[in-house]
Amino acid sequence: MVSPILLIAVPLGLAFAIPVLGLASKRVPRYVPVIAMLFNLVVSVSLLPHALKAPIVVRTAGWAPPYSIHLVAGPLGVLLSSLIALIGLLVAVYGIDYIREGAKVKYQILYILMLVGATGVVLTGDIFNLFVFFEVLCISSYALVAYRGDSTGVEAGAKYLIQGAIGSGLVLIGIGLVYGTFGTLTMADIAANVSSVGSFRLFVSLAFLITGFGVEAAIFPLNGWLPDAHSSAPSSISAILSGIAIKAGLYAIARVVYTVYGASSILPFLAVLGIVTLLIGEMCAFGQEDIKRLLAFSSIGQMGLILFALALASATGISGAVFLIVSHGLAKALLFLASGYMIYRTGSRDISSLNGIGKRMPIMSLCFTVGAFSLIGLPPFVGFASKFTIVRAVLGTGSTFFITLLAIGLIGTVIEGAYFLRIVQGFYFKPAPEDSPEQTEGKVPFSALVPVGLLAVLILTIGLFPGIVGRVLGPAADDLLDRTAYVQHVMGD
Amino acid sequence: MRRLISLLLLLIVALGIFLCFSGASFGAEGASRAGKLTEDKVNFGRRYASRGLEENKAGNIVASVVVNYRGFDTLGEVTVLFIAAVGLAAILHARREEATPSKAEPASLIVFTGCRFLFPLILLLGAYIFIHGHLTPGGGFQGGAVVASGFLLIYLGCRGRGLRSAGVAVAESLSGLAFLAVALVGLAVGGSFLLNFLPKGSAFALFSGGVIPLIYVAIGFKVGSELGGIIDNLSGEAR
Amino acid sequence: MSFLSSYIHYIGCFSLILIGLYVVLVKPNLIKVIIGINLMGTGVNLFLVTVGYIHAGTAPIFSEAAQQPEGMVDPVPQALVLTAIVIGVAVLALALSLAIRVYDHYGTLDLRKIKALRW
Amino acid sequence: MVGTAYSVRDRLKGFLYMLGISFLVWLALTRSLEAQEVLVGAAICLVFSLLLNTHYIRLGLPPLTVKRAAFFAVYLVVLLWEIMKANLDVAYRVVHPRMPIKPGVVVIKTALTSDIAKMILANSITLTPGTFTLDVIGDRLLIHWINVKAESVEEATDLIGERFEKYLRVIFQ
Repeated sequence: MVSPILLIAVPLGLAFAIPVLGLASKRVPRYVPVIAMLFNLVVSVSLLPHALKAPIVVRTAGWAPPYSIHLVAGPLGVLLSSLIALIGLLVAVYGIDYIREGAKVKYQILYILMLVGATGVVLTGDIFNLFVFFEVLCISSYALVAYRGDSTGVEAGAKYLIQGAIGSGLVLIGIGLVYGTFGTLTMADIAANVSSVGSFRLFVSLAFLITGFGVEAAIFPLNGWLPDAHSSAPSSISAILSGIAIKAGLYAIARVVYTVYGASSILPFLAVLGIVTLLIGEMCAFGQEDIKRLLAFSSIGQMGLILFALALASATGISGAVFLIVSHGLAKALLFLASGYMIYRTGSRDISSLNGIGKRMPIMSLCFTVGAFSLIGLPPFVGFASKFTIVRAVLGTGSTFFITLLAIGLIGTVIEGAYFLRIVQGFYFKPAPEDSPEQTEGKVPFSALVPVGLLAVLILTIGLFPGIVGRVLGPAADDLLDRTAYVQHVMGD
Repeated sequence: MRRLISLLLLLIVALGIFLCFSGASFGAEGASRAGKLTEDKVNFGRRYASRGLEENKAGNIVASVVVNYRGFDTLGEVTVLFIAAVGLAAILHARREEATPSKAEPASLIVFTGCRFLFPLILLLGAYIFIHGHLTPGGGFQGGAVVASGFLLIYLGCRGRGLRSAGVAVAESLSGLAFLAVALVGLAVGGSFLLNFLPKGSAFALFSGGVIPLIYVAIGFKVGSELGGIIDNLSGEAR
Repeated sequence: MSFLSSYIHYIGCFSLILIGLYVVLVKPNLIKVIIGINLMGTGVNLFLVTVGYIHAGTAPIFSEAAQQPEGMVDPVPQALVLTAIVIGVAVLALALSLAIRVYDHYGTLDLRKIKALRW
Repeated sequence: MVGTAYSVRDRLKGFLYMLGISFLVWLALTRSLEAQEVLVGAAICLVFSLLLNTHYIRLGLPPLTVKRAAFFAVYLVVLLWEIMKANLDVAYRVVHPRMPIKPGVVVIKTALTSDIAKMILANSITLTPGTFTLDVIGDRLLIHWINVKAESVEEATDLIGERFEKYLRVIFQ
């Protein structure tokens, strides 16, 4: 078995090496992210069977868990790190030819480091280390949103950075309160002691942590940065931001709420927040004319649904949430990647300019349609399986509160269906705008077709055979819910 | 209006924090824990203070914590700084291409000569700080910052004599890789990332603390070259 | 009074945090917002150091074997603050580079006037 | 600038000066004569001197002789004495009820040629309170003086610069 720490160390080393490689050859750096993510994918998948048996606890510096930082590669962590590596790999392949302007070598470095940050977030077992990797993820995404230095990118980057910096400040206050209260930073150690302290201070520190992580997770009042950042970034980065980065924030919230604090009393509040986020995201998406902004708002909506499912606190509910994380990650990455070349081809991000593109870019449009249908939740795509799991979980709880919320939430899904169908209808049944100039640079290279096609195939395959992922979902949910087992694995006795 | 809402929000936060402190004991000084300060189980910071010297043979316990016990954080921290340097260069990349070379006013002879005289000595001070990081206050980050201040001095005093960016990139890469390599050797030798695998020597000597000074030197180089690169990029001169 | 004397450090650092937050929320100038973020970061760092402080404690550095660890302050918050400071510097550098580019494009740092992107 | 050719002699001089000065600084920093510290210090100073000696070549440092070193030591004492005297002078002017000051800018001449000598002269003048070197242009020093006693270049040179320059001329010329 390979040590899970290599999932972080090897890509990090490759990223550090890029400046030197870039001096030697101009072409080499663009292949480095592909190598790094391929390595991560292979290692993550090979770790999966081990992690299913029992979480792998990796110590650093040779000291037992409470006294040093450790990684916990449980089923959830390894599943998410596989997802990160998979999407990261496909987007890296896409990026080989997609990135044409700006500091290309620096883009590749930041790209790897962003994924390293996300991997670190899902694997670490130490709350301050979680913060550090969270910052690695966030700071590289600020830089990537603005890396072209164009006016919208810079503006979006500045907004994102201001809100993100406040968020991480709040997280740090929360961590300070936790350390002052428990004298430890190991999540398992905190979880073991959490009942021994007066509850108000716990509530305050939890509120700080949730608010801080909620900025990155784009939960309702804190999502002002997301549409700008996701729409102004290059499409490959939007794919990662929507597919992975915001999920890392949500993972952090779930980990803190469930494993560390075991705080079941705030869950209904989170469920309401989730549904509000869902409705607001979908309603804003409905009115958008810009395709990337539409996709960004749709991400907010989906995050709301995931948060709602996480707040159900039942094994099925969390399985559904994790499943939705997977399916939304794949679908949203596909949509952003496909729209990237459509925008190159038409030279515009207006939805109306994409009319009739089904004839000009048949493969891209088909893949986009697959992604959109999956996102709406149409069978036989993976989105259906995940949303169905969530509905089943809500019905399983039998509580009127959750069922009412779900009913409200379904309105959001209907809206989602409406606008995606409108776009798809435009692709195939509307004539192309007369004056649209035929951009020659929009020729889709092979390196872009492969990841987009693969994502579409994956969405279809997992949708037809949900068992591929389904085997991991149950243990992943337990990983989050079963605090005593988590503490036992980490602390040893 | 905006002002009012913000004040209200802050008031709520302040109230929450106030209530949070008015409860039970808090922090290292917390009354209920004061009697148990020496117990390891209670607070792992205490354990480091009481056992760190014996375990790592490094006089500076903070250095032990930063490089050994919580060395993984430090790796992330170095990465964050690396991201900032790279991201800053990427964002200002277009600006550099647009900018026309401006004629820098040469500094006065006093400043110019003084810079030339002091620059190597500032680098020496930086090197002293990061080499002695495990014995005295300071360490890789502080030493690196001092080194970068030397580059800032050169930028201020000897205009138009910036860093050679290729050299900075190589120093940045190699020092980062050296940190990782030391950590990975620990994994290969003892099965644990960042393991302090070298003989630890006797405390308070220069050669003590195992890998701690090695890593601190690598961090010093990395931080120095990164901050130097940031200064170089922010100076905004077209090359 | 005893509350004030034992919590004066906390009052100080949280005042700094709240002032920073207020600046970020209210001021329209990007540079002032960045200053606000930094004020808040400083407050948070002070808070972390304060968490590990014990009355009349010394720095956790041994310079001779005879020293006793009991009087030393907690070394962990200091290590955390080191990390937090470096992260703060990174964010600051990036924020300033963004401010430079924003000024290049819009000719102003007033966030109310920069509105290429709206909902 | 790197391309400029220096003679071997110049290079050696710059290298040795830097080695000496940096090693002295190292010893002052560590305040220890343990073998490990001294060896590491020597190695670092050697590397620095090899890499950065161009910085010192252009300073125009003179060859080191016993006489020069002795004069430098004397110079330090003189400088200290002058600083003390000048401090008292300024304190007197500040405390005096009528504040007998007459601020103005004067120009003085110097016969020194090397950069480092001019810098030391300028900094010595700045260190003594009441006078402040604004700039050095060629062989002229622009000085702000709190109590201008003489306005002609020669007299001002005698009053301000000469007390330092006579030593510096021996050391650097």
